Amino acid sequence: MTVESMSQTNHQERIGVYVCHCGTNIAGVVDVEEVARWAAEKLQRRGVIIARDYKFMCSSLGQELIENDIKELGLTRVVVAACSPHLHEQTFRTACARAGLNPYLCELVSIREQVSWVHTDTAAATEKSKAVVAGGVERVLYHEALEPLHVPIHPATMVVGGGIAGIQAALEIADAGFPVYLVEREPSIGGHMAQFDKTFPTLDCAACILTPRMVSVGTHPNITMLTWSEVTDVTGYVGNFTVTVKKKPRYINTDLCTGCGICWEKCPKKVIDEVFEAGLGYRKAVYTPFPQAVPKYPVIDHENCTYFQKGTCKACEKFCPTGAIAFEQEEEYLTLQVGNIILATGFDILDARRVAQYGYGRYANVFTSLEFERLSNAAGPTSGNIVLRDGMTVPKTVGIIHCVGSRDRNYNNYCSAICCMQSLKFAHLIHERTGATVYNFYIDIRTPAKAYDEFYQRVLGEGTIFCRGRVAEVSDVALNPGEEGKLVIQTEDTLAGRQRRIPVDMVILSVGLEPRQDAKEVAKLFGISCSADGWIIEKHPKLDPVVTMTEGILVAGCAQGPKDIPATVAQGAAAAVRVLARIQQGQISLEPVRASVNEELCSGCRICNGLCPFNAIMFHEDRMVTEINPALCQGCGTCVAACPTGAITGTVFSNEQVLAQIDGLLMHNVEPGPLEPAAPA
Amino acid sequence: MAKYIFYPGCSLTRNARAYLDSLVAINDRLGIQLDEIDDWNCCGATEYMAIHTIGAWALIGRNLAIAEQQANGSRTVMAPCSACYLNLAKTDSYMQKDAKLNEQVNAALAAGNLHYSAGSLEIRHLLDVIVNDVGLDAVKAEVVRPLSGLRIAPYYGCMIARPDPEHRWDDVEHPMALDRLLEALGAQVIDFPMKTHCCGGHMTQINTPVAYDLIRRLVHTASEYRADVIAVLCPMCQLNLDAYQPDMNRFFNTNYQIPILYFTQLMGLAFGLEPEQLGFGTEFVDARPALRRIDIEVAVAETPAGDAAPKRVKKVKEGLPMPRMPEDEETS
Amino acid sequence: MTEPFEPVIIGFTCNWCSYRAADMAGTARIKYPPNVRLIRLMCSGRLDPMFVLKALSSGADGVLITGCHPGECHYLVQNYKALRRYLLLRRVLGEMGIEPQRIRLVWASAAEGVRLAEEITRMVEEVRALGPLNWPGRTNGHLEALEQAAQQAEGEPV
Amino acid sequence: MQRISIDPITRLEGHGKIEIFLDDKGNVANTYFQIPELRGFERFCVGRPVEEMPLLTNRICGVCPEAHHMAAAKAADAVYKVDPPPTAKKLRELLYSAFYVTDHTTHFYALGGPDFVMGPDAPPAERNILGVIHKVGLDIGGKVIQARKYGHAVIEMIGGRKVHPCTSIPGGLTKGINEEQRQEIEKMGRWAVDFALFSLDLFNQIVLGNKTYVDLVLGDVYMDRTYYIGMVDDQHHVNFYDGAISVVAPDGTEIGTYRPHEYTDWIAEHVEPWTYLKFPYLKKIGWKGFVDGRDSGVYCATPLSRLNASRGMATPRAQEEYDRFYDTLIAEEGERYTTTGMTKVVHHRLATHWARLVELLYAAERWVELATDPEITSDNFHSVPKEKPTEGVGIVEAPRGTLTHHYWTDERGILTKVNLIVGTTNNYAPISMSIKKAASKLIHEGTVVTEGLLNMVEMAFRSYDPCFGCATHSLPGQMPLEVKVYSADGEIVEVLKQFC
Amino acid sequence: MSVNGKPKFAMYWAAACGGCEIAVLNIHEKILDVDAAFEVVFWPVAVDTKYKDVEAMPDGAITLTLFDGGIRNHENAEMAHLLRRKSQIMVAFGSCACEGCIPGLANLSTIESVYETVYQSVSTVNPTQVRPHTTWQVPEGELHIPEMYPALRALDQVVPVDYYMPGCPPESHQIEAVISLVIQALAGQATLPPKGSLIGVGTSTVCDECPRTRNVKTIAKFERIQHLERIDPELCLLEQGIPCNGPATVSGCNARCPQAGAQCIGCYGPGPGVIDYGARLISAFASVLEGEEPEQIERGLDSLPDPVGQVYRFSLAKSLLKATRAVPEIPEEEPHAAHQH
Repeated sequence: MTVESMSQTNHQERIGVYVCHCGTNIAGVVDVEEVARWAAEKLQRRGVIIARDYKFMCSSLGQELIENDIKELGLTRVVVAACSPHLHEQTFRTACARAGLNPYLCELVSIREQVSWVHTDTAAATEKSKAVVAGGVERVLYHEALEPLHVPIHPATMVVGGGIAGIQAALEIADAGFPVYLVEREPSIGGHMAQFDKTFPTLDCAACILTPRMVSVGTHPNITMLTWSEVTDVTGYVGNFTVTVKKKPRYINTDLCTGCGICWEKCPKKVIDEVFEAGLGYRKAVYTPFPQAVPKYPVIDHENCTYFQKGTCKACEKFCPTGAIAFEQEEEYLTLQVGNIILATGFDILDARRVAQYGYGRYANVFTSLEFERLSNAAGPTSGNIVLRDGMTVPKTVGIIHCVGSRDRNYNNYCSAICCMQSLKFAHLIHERTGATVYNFYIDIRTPAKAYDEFYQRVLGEGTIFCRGRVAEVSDVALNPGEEGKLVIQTEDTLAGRQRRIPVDMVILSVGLEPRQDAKEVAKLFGISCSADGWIIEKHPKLDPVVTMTEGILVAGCAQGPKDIPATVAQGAAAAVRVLARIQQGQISLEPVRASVNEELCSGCRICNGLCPFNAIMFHEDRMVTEINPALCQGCGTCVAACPTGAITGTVFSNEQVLAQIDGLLMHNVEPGPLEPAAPA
Repeated sequence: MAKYIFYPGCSLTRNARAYLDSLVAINDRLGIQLDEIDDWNCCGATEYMAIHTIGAWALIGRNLAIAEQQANGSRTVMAPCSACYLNLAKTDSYMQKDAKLNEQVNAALAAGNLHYSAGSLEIRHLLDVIVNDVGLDAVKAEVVRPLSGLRIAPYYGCMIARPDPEHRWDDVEHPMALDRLLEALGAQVIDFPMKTHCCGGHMTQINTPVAYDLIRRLVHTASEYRADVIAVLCPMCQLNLDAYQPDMNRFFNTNYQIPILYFTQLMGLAFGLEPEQLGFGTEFVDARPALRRIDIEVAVAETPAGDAAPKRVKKVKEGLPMPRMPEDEETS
Repeated sequence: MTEPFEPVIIGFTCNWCSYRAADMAGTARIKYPPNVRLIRLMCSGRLDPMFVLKALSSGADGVLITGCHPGECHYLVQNYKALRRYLLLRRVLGEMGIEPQRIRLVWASAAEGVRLAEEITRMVEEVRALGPLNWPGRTNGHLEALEQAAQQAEGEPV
Repeated sequence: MQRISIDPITRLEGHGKIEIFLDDKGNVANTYFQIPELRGFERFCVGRPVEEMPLLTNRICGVCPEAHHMAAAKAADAVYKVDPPPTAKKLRELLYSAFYVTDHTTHFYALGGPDFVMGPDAPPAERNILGVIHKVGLDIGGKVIQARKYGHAVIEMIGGRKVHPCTSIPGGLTKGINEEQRQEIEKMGRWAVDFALFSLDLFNQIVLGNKTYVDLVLGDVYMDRTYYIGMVDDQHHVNFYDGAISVVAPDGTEIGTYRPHEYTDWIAEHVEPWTYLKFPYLKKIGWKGFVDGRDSGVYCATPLSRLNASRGMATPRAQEEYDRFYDTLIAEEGERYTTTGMTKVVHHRLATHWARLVELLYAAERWVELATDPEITSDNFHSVPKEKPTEGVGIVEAPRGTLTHHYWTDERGILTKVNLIVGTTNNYAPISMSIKKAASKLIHEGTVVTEGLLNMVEMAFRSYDPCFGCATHSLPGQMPLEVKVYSADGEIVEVLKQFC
Repeated sequence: MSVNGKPKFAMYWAAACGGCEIAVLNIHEKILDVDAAFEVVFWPVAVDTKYKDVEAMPDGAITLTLFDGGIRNHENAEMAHLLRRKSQIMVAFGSCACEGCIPGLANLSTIESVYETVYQSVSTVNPTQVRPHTTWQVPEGELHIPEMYPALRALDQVVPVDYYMPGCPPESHQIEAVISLVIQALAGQATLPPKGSLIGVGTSTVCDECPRTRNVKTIAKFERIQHLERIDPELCLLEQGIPCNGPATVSGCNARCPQAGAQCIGCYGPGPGVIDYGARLISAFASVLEGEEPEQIERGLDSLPDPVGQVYRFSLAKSLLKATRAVPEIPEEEPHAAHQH
């Protein structure tokens, strides 16, 4: 149904209003015909020359309605009252563009999410819809014809973090034929996955599936590996970032080094390997973290190297067949140009010592999950023998405590996602290799993904004992002879409804995943934001999980939140595809939501200078005025609101637009008098 | 001289005399000035709360109200008894959080022309004051007779570190404040796993066997760790572990002889004061053997390393390394 | 017989969190009173105190300001600026006799549709209880003034 | 009953208006002088920080903002119990003296002067500054403008701005002056002294040299025997910026002096329902209505009052003029006069013009004194307040009368109460009386009201140089008048009006 | 244009302090140019004209009217309407006419409370609570005084205004400039700015003219000027913690107060196109104030002693809210729309 305005408007703009039924989604609650009729009549004075309602405005027929009106009635502005702009703003803008109207002269106001879906009373909902439309009409009058900003995309990409997420992303992009810089702060890529023994639920050997990927990274012509390196500075914006990378000195000449390993055999200095062996094993002062490390070159650990500390030794140098030892090496800084950056910086595990009541660090035989991964790993310190800390005794009973530091307001509220499956995996391995009795102390068992619950059933079948309840404490206090020399797990069994004391030889704490302890600094460095927990915030939790708010900075893997390997790999690939799409376009168009300074009005008071986290605001000492770099500006508008002279204005959300919308929402633009009777359909 | 509003609590005037005497003996050395709340009354201990809550709150509130009046300048109320401390702290914090309770308590206080504005005072335990205000360095500086060789089990009991409304303690599950303090006195502090377990509280009055078992656990574990004494900071704990130790022995026919001393008594000793000034001799389980031990030790230079309790299991050669603890990291 | 007073509340939302929270409330069909009318800004940092004054002086009975939780701003830290402006504005408005309940700041993340709906409901009730603001000398049609101001800025003849 | 309404440019403007009621015989039954507006500074200054008062109360009056600036600054000092360094006080007084020169100059030449220079019966259109210039010659116009210019130059140098100075804060000033500025100020000051002497000569020639004027001055039309108050220094010499307030009875005996904080013991204010302005009077004597004499608390605070309330001037040449003033006028009047004694007062309102010129000279001399003071360029121009702010009173002599600011603050220095008794208000009652007197003298049964009447009435109160900007905290400078003469049947016979 | 060819000039004050008149006198000898270029038909402080003469003039007979003072009562309003009718160019002259000025702060309280304060003050002896009455019967007859409006308004809230010349008072050099511009324009040697413009002002705000050095600003708390040991004569006052309104106040005064070490109190009002002066300052101050925790921010704000007075010192009457809620109503006369010819 259409309502042609009775009289010709006297306003210079010619506005079309389009009210969507969205089937019954809107029309079920809002009297959309009434809204259209009302708009046509009551908003004439403001330039509305036509108002239509239609079943589905977003359908191609609906869009054609608008396009035809633009062409035939010469509309200069369009207001669509339908669903959330986050869903269809682009649709209607494009429709306008097709009809030759600048897309930014179209305003989409939401009467579905914000009216029909949240209100029940038709009268009230219809009234509100009118107000919302009135607001849109008033606002659209102040819209400007804008052009999106086009930014060229540099074909190179930087991937930060050489774990499985980073590896996946790097390979996808490199295979597509574009250059990648892969930055890893440890001596080798591989990340946490390289430390694991088996992977749930399939139990395939982590190394066996990971190392091939690592090797192809190492040998890929399009990938420049920057291991033992860290990003120190990022400037620029999507399309052309300039990144500074610090290469820490390996003290090894990688051109000469063959990775033969003689240096670390000969090195006299043995140190606890806090990183790769999770503190459970030893390494030398010159080392590669693990045999399959990529690259193969070792590094000399400056803090522990006898030569660096005492000035004598140089055993490695003496024995190195190729003379590759280079004590004189110093750190270098590389400056790289890239178009996009993928952050795959991974996670840390929760420091089990924080959960003091479980005695980690006080009782020898309390282990963390990561320690156990090394313990059970054939390449680990015990060659895969599951033994107590004395290095020989095989445990007869093992208690695995779930959710250590997770789902607990004293530590982290969130679920770390992998602990259940990891604990089940441990239970299986212990049972398989030692035949020990295994207790699992859990709150809930969470096995959501493919083949996970089957694995749970399998472990149940193996006779692992499951005790539901929070463990109170682990202690070595024996209250009866049966407990002598054991670790006693004091817990509540919520199924049996009683307290239990369970003596075991070994306790494994399935500790939660945490953001990297330097996550906040990293976020600052790359100009992105973290949630209160410290995980990187994605653009949309569902629809845009691998893109951050900052154009050109993407995220993959656990840096974005706890997840298992399949999900991590999927994200790595997804991020890569996003980047590739960009690169292939050669340029991207950005929403022209930008602030700009009228230098005539600017007093140089410098109130705004400290406000921009993207450094888009610069001050010209010579002219004593402030300027905003449109490419760096993200359009938040904080400086617009701050400017005491009104010299800073922002497109798309200008003062005039907002003030006008307020007037509209408060029905200040409405023609007085009663509504004309409805024209025949 | 830092001034503290002092709430002694009933026990210190009776069974915990030793606690009071030893505190009075050392407070000058610590630069603590005690300004006792005039006409303070019982904190209600642990029972009253179960009988009549508002009454209990008001009872405690009265002490706070008076304290607030005489605060002039200092705003810290210090209680040496864990139960008193917890009651006072709980009241203050609940009154802050719960407007209704605040109203009711003050309504009650109004009867006596009193009023307490919640949050105006800061309620702290003696240990907290010594460790965090006086500071361990200051304590160290006062030590003239290190307790070298005396093996002490630091026992906190259940009421001091939890629920910890104001977050005063390093770790509510496994506090270390007393450990560090005793270390500062030169003693050998064992890593006491039962440090926050229950002493039996009023079970001694209600169900003795249960109480005995709880006491036994503590004493037994301490002796397992070859502790010479258990250091306590709560009259209730002291009473249960000390006065009931013989009965407990009789009950289980064991023969534990572990003296239960207030940490202030031990500080006094380390500060070179005479045992008599510190209320020694009032304890049921004789502390003299232990005292004699350090007197002897004074002559001998160091206790043989072998005596050291297995705070860690010894690292077996080519065994697996232990994770490093925060305190190690501080020292390293 | 007069019908019960229904307040009109203008709500300012952040494009990245609270506006999406509103969307989510819709998608989840969570009901709240129709008295609030939302305006979308890019960020709570864009909120110019003038907008609030404008709304109140033009007939709104209350103003709801929403943004991302502290530390979660999509522009990193701009919601802190919004917070500061809000706190100062609230003092000024207080001195001008406006009850604090009429100006409310709510942090709501994109996921907190339910929370946003609750906050809106609570605010509507509070303001309804307070009654109409009826700002003295409020005008019913500021449009001329706006156009005048705009043109004055451009320096065009009026 | 016939009614004559003297109303500034008709009712429509809301400026002071005078209602004269005649009885059936056509004699004056009563007169009412109404102030029809009020801005309420006392109310809305509450809640403001005390350091802003010198800036806010400025805006009470654009004719004498400097007076309010100073009174407020002194009250703020008192609130903090802080004593500004000597340099600060001297700079403030220097600014204030320069201000006096401009203000008295303006009044004498632009407002009061024309009556004499042009003659009372000259057509109103000529009785203004331009008229004076045309008659005495551009040269004098130039001098007048020069005097104002110099005065404002000093005000701007010390006060930061020409009108509404901004540099006084509790404890002193925000800035000082440098040697260069000092020299300039001194130069201008010396010029001002010459100008003051010149003005006195002019007065001698035109007024004292002219019998009709002298008679006019000494005639009893313009005489009210009221109390007088004025600020004096510890030598009992006239001082504008600081000192105690001396109160002198109609017979010349001083009934006491009070310090600023004691003002409420001495001054009270009376409220009438037909005007917005209050009527201050001497509390100790009491409010007896619009009557003069020893038993009526009505007092007067003008240049004349200040001379009457003092025992002399603090500068040599001004002192000479002071003596000459009393020699001439008292001798004429034949009252007992001793240079030491206290009983020497002049009640002739028109003599205020002369008194004003004596003050002009004093102000100019003081200007030079201070400009040559060694301390004046010191940069110790502020002492930081240490005390908790509480309550304080500040008093200065505004050209139009004693100006009192009284503030109460909370411990943050936010005003909780404000009381102001401003220059012209002091003279509200005496002005009303002078008007009634003049009217009754000049209106008898059957008298046709002529412009003469209006002019006389007008001259009566113009001598007070009333500033209703101050009085109502609402209306500016001078008061244009219009007399409407109604015949018995209420028809307007003629309308006579003129501006000051 | 008047018959004798000379353009006609008028100046008039409503509720004002007279400072504007003094400021015009302070252009000193330039005043003679006015005399020369214009026929001064109406200017109470200087020359003699009768109200009825003005009333008798044909509409638009006066070429240029400078109107200073706010609208406090019916009589102010009447005069504004009369002069609007008679004038071709009506200039809101000075802060009072432009935005209400300090007296506008009266809009923070009711007339009743003003009476209460004034007529029961410590020095007032008024046991019977006497208050002024608009009509009062005296033995001889009836007396009238005008009733006050509940709130003070700026000129353009009563009649349309062609130009705004802000300042309390406008600086003399600006007055000179404007007058000579008008003189030239009338001689066809210059063109007047667009109607509705601010005149006699700079293009930006006070900081633009302020010689003090400025850096990127953050301030932990505001300072009370009297408590500063020393006011740095070189550095931006706001950066020293002094709440200076310069950033939001339109330029044109040569930043006199900041140059004299005193904060700008904002007498020139907002810049062109700014709808609410206070909002600009709230935003600006809050933007440079440190703090992310509400408690910390509140502490910072506690150091700003008088928020409403600080941001609306001169412009309350012209602000969006215009007055405190206590004020019952603000009479609406003509809309704000600028004057049509």
